[in-house]
Order: sequence, then structure tokens, then C-alpha cells
Amino acid sequence: MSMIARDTGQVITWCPGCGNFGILTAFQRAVRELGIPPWKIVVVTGIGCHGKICNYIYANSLHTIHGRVPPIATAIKLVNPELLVVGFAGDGDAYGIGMGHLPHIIRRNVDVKLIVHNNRLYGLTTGQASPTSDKGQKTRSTPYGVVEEPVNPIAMAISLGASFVARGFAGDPGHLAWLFKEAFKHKGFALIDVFQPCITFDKIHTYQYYRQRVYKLEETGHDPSNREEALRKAYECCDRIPIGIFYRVEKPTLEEQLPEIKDKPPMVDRPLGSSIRDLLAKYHSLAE
Amino acid sequence: MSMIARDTGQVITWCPGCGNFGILTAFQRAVRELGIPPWKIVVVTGIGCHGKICNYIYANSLHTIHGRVPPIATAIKLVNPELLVVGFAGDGDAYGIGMGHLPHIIRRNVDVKLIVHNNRLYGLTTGQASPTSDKGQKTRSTPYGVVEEPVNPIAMAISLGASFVARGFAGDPGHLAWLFKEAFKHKGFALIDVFQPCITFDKIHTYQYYRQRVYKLEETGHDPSNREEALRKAYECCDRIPIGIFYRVEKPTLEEQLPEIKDKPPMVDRPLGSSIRDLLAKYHSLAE
Amino acid sequence: MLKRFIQVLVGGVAGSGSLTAGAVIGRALHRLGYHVVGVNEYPSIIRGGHTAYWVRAGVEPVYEIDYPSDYVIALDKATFSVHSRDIERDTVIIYDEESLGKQDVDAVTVNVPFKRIIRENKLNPLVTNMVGVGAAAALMGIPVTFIEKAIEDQFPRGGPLVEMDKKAVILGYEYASSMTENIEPARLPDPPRRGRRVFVTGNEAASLAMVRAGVRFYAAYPMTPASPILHYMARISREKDIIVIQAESEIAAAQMVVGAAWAGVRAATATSGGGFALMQETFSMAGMFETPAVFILAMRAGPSTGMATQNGQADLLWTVFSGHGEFPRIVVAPRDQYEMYNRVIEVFNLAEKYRVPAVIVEDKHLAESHRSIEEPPENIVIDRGAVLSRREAEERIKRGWVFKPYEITETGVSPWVPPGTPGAIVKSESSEHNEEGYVSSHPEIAAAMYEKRMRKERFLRKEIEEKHDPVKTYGDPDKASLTVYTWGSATNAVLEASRHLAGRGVGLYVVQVVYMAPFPVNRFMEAYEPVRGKPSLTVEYNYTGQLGKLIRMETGVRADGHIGKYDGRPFRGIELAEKIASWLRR
Amino acid sequence: MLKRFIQVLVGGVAGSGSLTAGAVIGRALHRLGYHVVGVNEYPSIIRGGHTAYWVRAGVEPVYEIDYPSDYVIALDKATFSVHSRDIERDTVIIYDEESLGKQDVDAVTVNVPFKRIIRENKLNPLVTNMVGVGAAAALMGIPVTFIEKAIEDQFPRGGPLVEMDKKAVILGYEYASSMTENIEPARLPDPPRRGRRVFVTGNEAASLAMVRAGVRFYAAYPMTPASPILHYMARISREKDIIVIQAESEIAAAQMVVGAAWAGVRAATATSGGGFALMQETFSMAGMFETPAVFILAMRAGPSTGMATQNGQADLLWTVFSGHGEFPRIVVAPRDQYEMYNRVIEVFNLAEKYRVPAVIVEDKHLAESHRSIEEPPENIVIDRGAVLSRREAEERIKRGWVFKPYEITETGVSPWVPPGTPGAIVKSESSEHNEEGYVSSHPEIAAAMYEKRMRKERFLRKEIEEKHDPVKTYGDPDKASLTVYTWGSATNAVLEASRHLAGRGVGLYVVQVVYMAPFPVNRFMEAYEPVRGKPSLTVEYNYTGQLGKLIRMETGVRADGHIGKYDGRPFRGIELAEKIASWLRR
Ligand SMILES: Cc1ncc(C[n+]2csc(CCOP(=O)(O)OP(=O)(O)O)c2C)c(N)n1
Ligand SMILES: Cc1ncc(C[n+]2csc(CCOP(=O)(O)OP(=O)(O)O)c2C)c(N)n1
Ligand code: SF4
Ligand code: SF4
Ligand SMILES: [Mg+2]
Ligand SMILES: [Mg+2]
Repeated sequence: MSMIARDTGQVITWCPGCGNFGILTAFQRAVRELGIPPWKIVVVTGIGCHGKICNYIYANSLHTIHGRVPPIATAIKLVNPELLVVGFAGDGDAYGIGMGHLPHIIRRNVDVKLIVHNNRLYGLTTGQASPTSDKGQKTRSTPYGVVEEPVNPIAMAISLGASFVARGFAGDPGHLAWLFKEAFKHKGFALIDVFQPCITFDKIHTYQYYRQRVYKLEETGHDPSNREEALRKAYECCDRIPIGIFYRVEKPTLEEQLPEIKDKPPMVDRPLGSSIRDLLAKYHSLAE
Repeated sequence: MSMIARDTGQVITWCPGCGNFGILTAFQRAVRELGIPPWKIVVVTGIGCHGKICNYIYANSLHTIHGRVPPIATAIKLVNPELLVVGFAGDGDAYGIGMGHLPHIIRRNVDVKLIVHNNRLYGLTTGQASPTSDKGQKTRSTPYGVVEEPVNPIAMAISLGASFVARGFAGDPGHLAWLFKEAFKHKGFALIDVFQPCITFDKIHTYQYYRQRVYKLEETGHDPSNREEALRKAYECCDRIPIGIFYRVEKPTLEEQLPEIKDKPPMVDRPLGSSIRDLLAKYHSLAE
Repeated sequence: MLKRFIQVLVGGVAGSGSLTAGAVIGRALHRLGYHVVGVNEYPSIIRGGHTAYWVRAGVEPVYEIDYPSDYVIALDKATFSVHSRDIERDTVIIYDEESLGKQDVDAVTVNVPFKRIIRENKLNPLVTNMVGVGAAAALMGIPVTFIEKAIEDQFPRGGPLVEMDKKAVILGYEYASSMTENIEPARLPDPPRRGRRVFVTGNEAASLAMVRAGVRFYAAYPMTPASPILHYMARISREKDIIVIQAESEIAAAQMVVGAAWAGVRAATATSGGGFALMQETFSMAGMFETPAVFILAMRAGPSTGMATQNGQADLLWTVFSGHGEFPRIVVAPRDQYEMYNRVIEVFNLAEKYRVPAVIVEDKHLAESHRSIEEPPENIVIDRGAVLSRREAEERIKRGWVFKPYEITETGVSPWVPPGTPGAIVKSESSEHNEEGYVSSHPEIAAAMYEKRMRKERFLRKEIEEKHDPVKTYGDPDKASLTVYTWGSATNAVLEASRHLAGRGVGLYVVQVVYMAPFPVNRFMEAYEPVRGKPSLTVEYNYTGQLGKLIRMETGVRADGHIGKYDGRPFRGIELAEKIASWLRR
Repeated sequence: MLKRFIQVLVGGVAGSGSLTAGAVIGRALHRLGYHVVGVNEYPSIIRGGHTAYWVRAGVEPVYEIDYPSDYVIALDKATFSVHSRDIERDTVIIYDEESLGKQDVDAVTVNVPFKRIIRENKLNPLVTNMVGVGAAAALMGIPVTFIEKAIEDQFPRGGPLVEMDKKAVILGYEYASSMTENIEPARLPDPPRRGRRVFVTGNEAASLAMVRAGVRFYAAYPMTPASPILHYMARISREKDIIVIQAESEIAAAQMVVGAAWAGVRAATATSGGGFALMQETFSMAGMFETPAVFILAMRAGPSTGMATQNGQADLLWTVFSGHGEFPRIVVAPRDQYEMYNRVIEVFNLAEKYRVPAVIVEDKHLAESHRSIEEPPENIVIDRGAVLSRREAEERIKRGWVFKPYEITETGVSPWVPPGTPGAIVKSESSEHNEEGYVSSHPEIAAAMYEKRMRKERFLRKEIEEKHDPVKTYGDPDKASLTVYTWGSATNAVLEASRHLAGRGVGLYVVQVVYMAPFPVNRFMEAYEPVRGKPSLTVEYNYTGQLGKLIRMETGVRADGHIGKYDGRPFRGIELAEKIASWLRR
């Protein structure tokens, strides 16, 4: 019954049938098709079932603490902009404990990709409610049903001006791989929220549930450059749920705006030990 | 030169002319006009120039740490729903370090009011950039100008479904007092972002700057129940900037949805020491 | 063959129900009146991976699990390899040769055709584990009705699967009964009659204590091994009128708890190391606010994410010195489920009486292990000390009392009035402040307030030393060849080891430190006095011997050695006994 | 009247320029070649409130400010009341009778009509402070050109106000020169010739060190008293090619720093207690990742928000035991600005060599005070130890080396290759992991990894003990009547006090602990040996005597007493001397 991630030789410890497999497959297809070598990729993951993905991808990776994918990924990208830096976070990870970072990585428009495994609950801690659980959903931590309204991450990201906002479905890895490729080719921050059925703790949001409801934005002539339209689509729920690219806009990235980085060799390769003589001569007082 | 807060006898340590005075005045007018006695009010403040306001209001108050007004205010309200719980936060406080709480207090729709003293910088720490500083704005921490885009808290709150979203201007305390009263009468969470000129560190966003630009939504026939319209208004910038109530909708509050609170005496008055006999008899295993 | 103790191990793939099977056997033995401990081990994986549950029972108190197991129910092959030390020649291993293949093992194997039984009786394969339970029960001599009752205890909400579980038990029972002739299984003597007892985990004991102590507000963010407390509290929130909030983060949870305690109710949260790290700033704030917020820290193996489902005691010093700045706090570490219940209630009283934040430290092993204990008493003292009710406060105020939230008093404790009381203005400041709670950085006011806060520690320490038995000792110091300083769940391993060592003529004097802050210096020295100068060790689930460091810092007493375990697993009695013996021979 | 030392106090309302005035006098005396310290005190208020700046200078080294001040420039009335101990009969007080009214004070008052001078010369009232500076310079005998130069030093970017400042100085100078006949002002002997020196704060010294050490990434969230480092780093980011990010929180800043260090550059952040509290979880992660992230902790008076602009040393034990779980870390606490520069560079080397996180602890007093020090050397060693460059790594890999990020080695240190190197797969896990960085909770792997990490501490401690002078001593142990254990900026107060005590025949032996973790046990014991059994004290800016506790924990040595200060203000030399003297008489 135990599956091995071919590339890394690690036993895959997701429940068989978990939506995370689709995300892994899609990612591997995307980087293969884009021809990016493993040593040029940095995978950054949060804590949760999703976070285990770093064990199954043969690439540089860093499994940070719960909720902190955006800031640590940002720093890695700045230190070496040649790397493709892809964050994998959970819904609890990105929209719960880590929610405070999202608006800021959006503001920075750093060229980091954030893939959210949105299974609408806390998987690894055995099924508590998450910020994307439905109102009324019964979970371990909410035996009488969730009382809060779910967040709408797509609407939130668009309203905050994220430069690439998309939604995928783990049950359609082909489409997801396409989305990933589009996101990786995009210059700037990209949020890809992925419906990821948790077959163990969620008996409502199943593959079936999503299959019956999702449709592809790109098949409807949706114009991803139109923010108002994108927002309208973001609120579409729950009989028909759009997947695909909601919003995409070009704007300068953080790296492009920092002259200490732009058009210079990556920081990681720069020499150490700058002189301080000039500083001493120039700034006798810097705390002013 | 030192002013004394009449009610509390404390020396007011804001810079003379600071926008915070307008917020203080408006708040005092609002509670006076609504006839709420000081012992029924709890003022919760963050850390920053804004946070000093708790020293100048004769009411219960709690000066929490930086960024944490929403969760602590939530708990106080739940323990005693008879209290008017009003949070005062800074833009750094609420949208920087404390950003992670905002979507969640919105989701909970607890009957807490959050007034954000938005001076578009970090005042008390001597003028660094904040999440609402303009792109390009030069500050202590950004001598070459801010590279990030500012957050749009109004748009964000509306997109997340906040039940009351408004913007005020500290230079118009009369209008602000009206806004506060509307917010206090509203059943549920209310966000009131207030343009608050920092006369010491910000030479751009002055009273003058705002006076030339702001106009009142309620004078334009704006319909605050229309979310799309509210969002459109939220993006209006920067020649004409709307103040007033952007969005208002009725929905159940957190307190109303928790049977352990609803229609019962406040928790603070309930007796201690429940029996556990029944639990022992009923639940032999609770960790399942 | 009658034995003083019997140990059962159930091992299987996660999702195979090995943990449930073990717990059911534990519950049955508990119902029979034995002392029982039940210990689980599982990876941080939802399905798949190997999980195990040990039950150890006896007529005498059982402290800790041990090697070997008398019975092993093997639901997977890994059980044979991972737990090789559990298996000895006399161990009875129940497994299904058809499913696992014939295993080459030097033990008594009992082939129970789980798969065939399930198949032939058209049962859901999910109840395979219960066939094993039934078979073990037959060999152990547990009446089937006790297993049935134990299943109901385990699944109080019933359901069709529960009925099928029972059926599977009977089938396993019958199958094994028909084949016991050729083995002589280990059995316990008849159990004694005892008073009312319960079978609970550390987390359940803590939750029960919170209910009894009058907690009205519980907020938490899920984190293993503290999450079960959240689940428990959420489940009972309605019947016990407790506000239970799953916060957006540990920072939010801690802030909520301080807010609720500030507003006048008893309030608590529980978390593990990573979460408590996020609560540090709020912990310091609670110290400054003098708010009796209560934190349960369920330690796991660290650092960082570490081994999320394994045991550790490496957060002690960090906890004792938690939060920036200096302020008094209570840190208490119970040994077992019964002590957990009592200490939690005690700590709520002390926290409110001295208006200080408090941390109850447990480790994963205590948090999640089951133990049969005396029924937790209801006739306990609830003393809110400095916290007045609104009614009482209002009356006092009407009689002319002027309330100052930070009134400087002889003990440093200022009476507290909940906000919302006419006539009282309740102000708290995270900045230094004066008696009214207004900000002040005047050097004299600052020093006076600092001293007021610190002064409380003296009185708190005195009360703890005089009334709360902060240092417990086991064994006779005069006869002991070795003193062991220990704490928390490690104490149980030491007590179990001490049984083995007694057999080898090595007497242990065990000193369990319960209150870590304020450190009960006098009571520790009393415990130390009779063994001054004699050899001593610390035994802890960590590497550096943190209790030993704390003792040395506080009293100057230095242990001669440290036996630590930091692979995430509990000590077994004999394993620890051997380590101690070899240290003595060093 | 020639004096060994001269002290000037400038007091005024915040915004009146008292801090600038003081700093300008300090800079002028520094330029003249004197030893100078400059200390500020201000409330957590942007305008209004009383602020003060002290300058103390001499031909001999000056350690700490003292009582009384020889000169006081009083720009507000509060200066007379708040600083009454600074004023003695011989103190020359320069103030404007017209503005403040005639003050009844037993001292030498010099009425300089600031207001009138400003008015008559049509100057901006903002430069009133400089009239005072000019007057003081005249009395003190500081040439006006030095003051002018000092103003340029203070405002390197110039501007019209700077010209007006100079004009005001001249006016004040001329006014005072015309009226010195009836007083005999204190003056310093001519200064000696010295090598190149600079006048810097602790924060500036730390920033310069970071530049020199090769920091390429700095992220921080503003927090007093650490913010000036952010301002400095941001200002020089372009000319020195350093990425400087103002993060959205301390959590984000810490994560960024670990990310950047992980990606292969030297990276740091700075914060104060509340911010470091938020970094605790990441600190533990850095321990698990074995990433050499560097944290500067600028302590202020706590707990919680405390007194944001005042001094404290109450975070020591919390820092030493920071983060959940056990892992080696470096904690170093420099004494002054010069030591700050050198230790910061040292710590970057050690952190990379042993792949451990490091904390540089300073207090507000060191962070924000000025001191004239030898110019920080450029010829320092930069040693990246276990961190390979991408080029070097690639070559090694081509020659067949197999890179494993957590390779188990004799010292526990694994060489590190930055991600983005062909042939290297760089994996880090916050969970327990194997040598390749894949997650593992296997008990043997977990124990081996734990031991690998902890093993590093032994080697690190050894290197620190052998090469880095982790315990510094001052004074002759044989002649001393008292040993004082101290650390950080408190050391300066002890050294200043020791001058006073020497006058009274009390010799001090001062032991300054610089490395707090790993604790340099052997070096401490060497320092202790000659005074074994003799009376000793700890002197720290805290209540509980945290260094004393740490020393006792690590070595068993117990100080006989503790003199703490926890009102946020630094000790003055004589004040501390009196406290020590009265402790000796106890
Ligand atoms: C600071 C902290 N708090 C709590 C946890 C415990 N924890 C581990 S995984 C998890 C939930 C993960 O949920 P999500 O991010 O949605 O990931 P999923 O397991 O569903 O993929 C939590 C709360 C932790 N590791 N760290
Ligand atoms: C955890 C923490 N980090 C940093 C600080 C330092 N700090 C105090 S006030 C402040 C900025 C406040 O800015 P804002 O919230 O906008 O308030 P304002 O002063 O502008 O009213 C900061 C960063 C702190 N007190 N706590
Ligand atoms: S618990 Fe849910 S999310 Fe986690 S591995 Fe299993 S199916 Fe996937
Ligand atoms: S610094 Fe700015 S925000 Fe703060 S008190 Fe002064 S004017 Fe107001
Ligand atoms: Mg999830
Ligand atoms: Mg602000």
C-alpha cells in the first residue's frame, strides 16, 4: 500500500486518494514541461499534510514552520533571483495562522508562486475547521458546526491587487499543470488556490462534489485583465464554481525595483567584507 | 504647551495638531450623544501614537501589545456582551503586524468596533513606512522611497464581507462622530479607517491634502448595501477620495450564534465550578 | 500462569485501528478494577505508517510500560521488527498468517485468521482489529462482556460499526477459546474491589479540571499533542456553557485568553512548543497586566516542528524564563493524570489569588496516555482570591472603596474588579503604569511597580511551599543508594525502574519537582537534606538535564549525572533500570 | 579649574533639540581627542515631555556618566527638578531667565538670553539649543571651529538650518565669552594626540560591523531601541548593495533572515524583547535547520511594552534558553561600542562555522549611547567556515563529492552548499530529518541527529574559550576587596564606580561575562579561582540578578549579593559606588 515518490525515494504518507497527489503530479509535469532543472527550483512548504510535498519532489526545498511560506520564500528569491521559488501552503497555513503575510507578499509582488492546497480543513492535525470551511461544517473542533463565514481568498487577493490569481482543482492535474506553467511564466507573485479533496476528514467536498461544479474560466471567454469581472467570478458559488485564471496583470516586481539586485549577480555570489572607511567618513551620524 | 485630557487628568503627549485629537474628540462626542456611561465602555488599543488614546478616555481600557486589538477585543465582548467594545489601532498595528487578525474578526462578525488611526506611517517609532504609505513615499526606513504598493483596507474589508465598512477624516470630527455613532449602533463588526494626518513625519498627507480631496458618500446618494458599488468607491483615488459609510449589511453576530452566550447572563456573572460527574458518566472517551 | 503485571501491545498500520484496539483492552482491564496505563505511539501521518498501543495492568499500581509485552496483537509485519524488544520467548503473538505470512519469531505465536473470519462473517474489514481484541481477551481471561462495555466506553455515541465491533470481538474470542489448550497464557490475579475510578488521558484530566475549576472561556489553535483538549472543550461547550473559540493563531488564542481573564472569567488555552513560542509576547503582557491567564504547554519532541507526535521534555528552562522582562509566573508539571486534575485546579486558584500568568507543563506522553485513576474529586476548593465578582465590587464601591487596578499593597496583589462594574474604571497597560493603570515611566513609579509585581513571588512561593506539596519524594532516603531528580511523566518511568532496581538491591530515592516556578527552594532542600553528598542523577526526556540545571541554579545542588532520552519514545521500566544500573557501575 | 573629567547635561522639552545639542558637544570633545561618552534619555513621546543628554569627557577613559554635571544647559524648567542630583554648588547652569523665570538653585547660574538673541538676530527658534551650546563651549574652552565641525558631523547632509545652527553657536559663544570673568569654569587638560577615532552608538557600531562582515540581507520590523539599525542599513543599502526589507512583522523578518542565510548569504535582523518574543518559533527553527541566522536583541525596560525608551537587562535568561527544544546557539553581550563592532563580526564567523543561530544582546543604553572609540579595524578575519561558495561547491561535486545537507560528522557541523548549485539538492526540514534533509522520526535517526546538533556545542565552546576571550576581567584580584560579576553596559558603570571606590580604598575585581551561551565555564572558573571564597556581587540592570543565576547554574559559583537597577535609567558612577559601599557595610 505504501507508495514511493520515484524521484526522492521517500514513502508517500498521504492517505491513498488524497487530493495532494494531483497537485504533486501537476507540479512535476509543469516543471518538466518547462524544462527547469531540480537544482534551480526551491520548494518552500508550510506545516500540514500539504507540507510533506517537499519530501516527494527532487529539488531544493525548505519545510518552514506553520504559516510562514511567504516571507521565507521572498528572502530566498531576493538572494538568488535565478531560482524558481514555489511555495506550497495549506488553507490553514496560508489563510489561518499565516494570513498576515498574504497581503504583504501581494504588495511586494515578488516573483514567488504560492500554491495553496485548499482542503478546507486542518488535515494533519486530524480535521479541525479551517478559514475556508463552510459555515455550518462539522469538524473535530466544531462539533456543532462552524459559525464563522469562510474567507474568499480569490476575492481577497484580487481586491488587494495581486498580479496573478488563479484557482485549480486537484482532480484535474492536466489543467492544474497548465495553470502552474502559466503562473511560473508570469513575472511577479502568483496565488494559485487549489481545491484539494481531503478524503479522510471531509465527506462533503469530495472529488465528486467538485467535478459536478467546476468549470473552466478560459472556456467562457473570461478576460483576466478585467478586475471587476474577476471579482464577480470570485464570488460565484456554489452550484457552479470557476477554476482557471481569474486575474492577471503585469507590474514591476520587487526584484526589479531594488537597484541592489537588478541587473547584478545574485547576492549569494557577491564577495563579503565591504569597506566601512567611506561610511565612517561620510556618515558621522546615522541615527538622526 | 502640555494639554491635559480633562476626563482622566493625564497629560496628552501627542504632537500639538496631530490628527489623533480629532479622533478623540469625535469618540467622546459619539459616546456622550449615545449616552453610554464610562463603565460600560471598553477601549482596546494597540501600540503606537494612536494607542495612547486609552490614557485620555475615562472608561475601562486595555492597552494591548502591537497589532493584537482584534482578538483581545473579541474575547472581552464574548465574556460580557453588555459592554461596548471599541478598538483603536494604528495602520501599522492593524494592517502591518496585526494584519492576520483582520480577516478573522470580519469572518466572526463579533460586535466589536475597530477604529484605525491611519496616518500612513509608523508614528511612535519616529516615522517609518507603513502598509498604507504611498508607493515612492520617503520615510526613515525607506530613504529611497517605498517600493510596495499600499494596501487598500476598505476594499479588502468589503471583499471579505465585513458588515460595516467606513472611512473618516480626523480633520472633520463632526462627521467622524456621526460615523462612530452609526458604527456603534450597527450590530456586528465595524471597521472605520480614519485618515489621521501625522503633522510631524508626513509632509504630504496633511489636513490640507485631505481637505482638498475628501467628499462625503452620503451626500452623493451612495447605496451602502450595494457591494459592487462599495468596492468601486473603495478604489476611488486620489484626486477625489470618498469618506463615509461604504458598505453596511445586517448579518448574525458571533454572540448571537453561540447558544452558550445568547439570551443568558454574561459569562462574567456565571457561577464557577460545574460538576464533572455527568461528563465522566457520559464521555468515557473524548479524544476520539 | 499468574503474573503481577500484564502488558499487551497492539501494532498495526495507521488506520487499522490498533490504537482503538489497545484502548479497548485498557478500558476493559480498567473496568475489571486493575491499575492500567495505556500508551500510544503514532507517526505524524493520517493513514499508513506504523502505530502501536501498549496496555500494562496489574493489581498493584502500574507506573510505566515496560519490556517485554506478554501479548502482542500484530496487525502488520512492522510490529515484529519495530517492537523486537517487546517480544520475548514467552510473548504470545496473535496474528493472521494468511495476511502477514508466517513470521519467523522466537515466541508463542497464535494464528488467528482475521481475514477469513471477517470474510466469512461478512464484516467490514475496519473491525479486523476487534477480532484480535477478542482473541486476546480469551487468552487473558477477560470476560467478553467487559470488552463489549469497553467498546461502548470507547464509542459513547454508538452506531452500526460499534455493533459490528462487538460481533468481531465475539468471533475472535470464540476462535481463540477453542485453541488455548497448547499454551499457558499469562494472566492477572483477580482484581480487588476499588472505589470509583476513571480511565483518562492527561489531556482529558486537564479538561475535566478546567470544567470543575470554572473555566468559561477556552481559545486555542490546534496543535499536537494539545488538540484533544480543544476537541473536548468544544464538545462540551454547550452543555457546560463554556465559550470555545478556535482562534486564527496561537497569538490570537493567547490574546483572547488574556482578554477573557481580564474581563473577569477563568480562561485558558493549550498548545505545544511552537505555539507557546508565538504566545511569548502575550505571556509577558499577562505578566505586566497581572492577568491570571492559564496556559497548558503540551511538550513534544523538538526543536521546531521536531517530531510532532513524539514525546519530549526539552522546553522546561525556556518555559520557566518565558517572556521578555521579569515578572512572577507559576510553572507546574504534574506527573500523572490524577495529579494533572488536582494541579490544574490548584493553579487556577493560585493564578487568581496572586494575579500572575501560569503554565501547566505536560509532555505528550502524559497528554495522550491513558491511566486508570481514582475518580477526580469534586469537593475541591475554588478560591478566586483577588478577583471580585461584579456584585461584590459594586457593593464595596458603594461603601466608599476606591478601586485602583494596580493598587500597591503589602503582598503586591491588587484586588481586581471586572470591567462593566458601575463605579470602577478598569485600566490595564502593557507599558509601565501607575496604580490607576495610566502609563508612566517616572523612575520612582516604575521601580515601585516593578517591586510590587516581584513582591508577589515571595508570597506565592511561601504559599506553594507551605500548602501545595511542590516537591514529592518516593522511597526511603536512608536506605537508598541513589537519588533521582525527575519531573513530569519521567517520574513514572523512574518509579517503574525502581521496582526493577529494588530486585537488584538498588534502592532509589526519587525526588519529583512539581512546581518549577516559583522554585520551592526550601522544600527542595528538605527533600535533599537526608541524601546530601550521596550520588544522584537526573532522569528527564531531554539531552541537557534541564531540571538538574534549574536545581543547581536555584539551590546549588548538583546532580552527579543525567540520563536523558530524546528519541521521542518513553523509557520502559527495565530499560531505564539498566541505564541507571550501568551508570552506578560507571 | 582643571578637572580629570567634565560632564555636561543638556535638558529640554522633546523637540527643543536638547539631544542634538548634547551630541554636538560630545562630537566636538571627541574631535578634540578626549574620551567621550554621550547618553540620552527621552520618553516614548514624539514631541513634548522632557529629554536630556549627558556628555562626559576626559583624557583618561570615561566609562559611564556620573553625578554631578559640571555644566547644565537648561532649555526647560524640568531640567532643574528632574535632574536635581546632577546639580551641585559648583555646577554651571546656563539658562535664559527671560524664558524660564529666575530659578532658585544653589549653583552657579549663567543667564544667557536665548530668546532675545534668537529674536534680535532673526534666527529660527529651532536653533535656540545652539545658542546654549555656544555659551557652554565658551565656558568650557572648546574652540568654536570644533563646534562647527561637530555640527557638520551631526548633520552630514547640510542645509540652511545647519548654517543657522552655526550662527547661533557663535552668538552664544560670544555672549558667554564676554561674561566669564566672575566664574571659574571647569575645564579639561589639553587632550593628547590619538590615532583615528570615531564617535558612534552601539547601534552604529553593530551596523558598521554588519557591513564589514558582509551582510547582504537585512530585514527588520521597527522597534525601539533597535530601529536605528534599520534606518542605517536602509540608508546604505544602495551604496553597499545590501537588501534591506522592512518586514510586515518580526515573524516575517526572522523568517526572511533564516531564508536568506539558508540561501547562502550573511543575514541579520534586530529587534527588542517584544519582537524577539515573536521570533522565538523561528529561532527554534533556525536551530533545527542549523542556519546561521543572526539576531540583535536590543533590550529595553520590560516586561511587555514596558518603558519603550528606557534601559534594561532583564531578557538574559530568556534569551539564553530561547526557543522550544534544545539546540546550540551563540549568545554574546558586548560591553561597549568598540567591543560591539568586533563581537558582531566574530559572531558571524562563529555562526557560519558551527551553523548555529546567534543572538547579540545589547541594552538600550549601549544601543543608543555615543562613545568615542578607536576607529573600528578593517583588517579583521572573515571566515565562512562551513558555508561553501557555489563555485567551490560545484567544483567539489564535480570531483565526486556527495553533498548531504545534514551529514553527520565528528564535530556535528555539516558543510553547507547554497541552493542553486548544480549537482546539489539542498533540503531543510523543521521536522526531525535524516542526513539528506528528508523527514524522519525513526528513533535512532532522531537520536543521532539530536546528538549531531548538540555535539557542535562542545566544539563551539572550546573555540570560544580558547580564542575569543569570553570572560574579561578588570582590576587585580589579589588586591580586590570585592568581586563584581557583570555584563553588557552595566560593566561600564561598575568600572566607573570602581574609580570612586578606589579612592575610598575599596578595590574591585570586575568579571565581565561576554559569551552567555555556550557558557565559557573554564574561562569563568579561571577568572574566579583567585577570588574563590571572597565576597562578590552581581551588578545588572535587572531585579533578579540573571547573570548571577546563570553563573550559578553553569559553575556552581554563587554571588553573595545583587545590586540591580530596574527603573530604566543607567547607574551613575558615584551612585553605584555608594550602593556597593553600603552593601559592603551591610
Ligand atoms: C505554530 C504551530 N501551530 C500549530 C501547529 C500544528 N499544526 C500542524 S499542521 C496544522 C494544520 C494544517 O492545516 P493546513 O494548513 O490546512 O494543512 P493540511 O494539513 O490541511 O494540508 C496545524 C495547526 C504547528 N505545527 N505550528
Ligand atoms: C512586537 C512589536 N514590534 C514593534 C514594536 C514597536 N512599535 C511601537 S509603535 C510601532 C508603530 C506603530 O505604527 P502605527 O501602528 O501605525 O501607530 P502610530 O504610531 O502611527 O499611531 C512599532 C513598530 C512593538 N511595540 N511591538
Ligand atoms: S488527511 Fe486529508 S489532506 Fe491529509 S493526507 Fe489524508 S486525505 Fe490528504
Ligand atoms: S508623531 Fe505624528 S501621529 Fe504621532 S503624535 Fe506626532 S503627529 Fe501624531
Ligand atoms: Mg488544509
Ligand atoms: Mg500609523
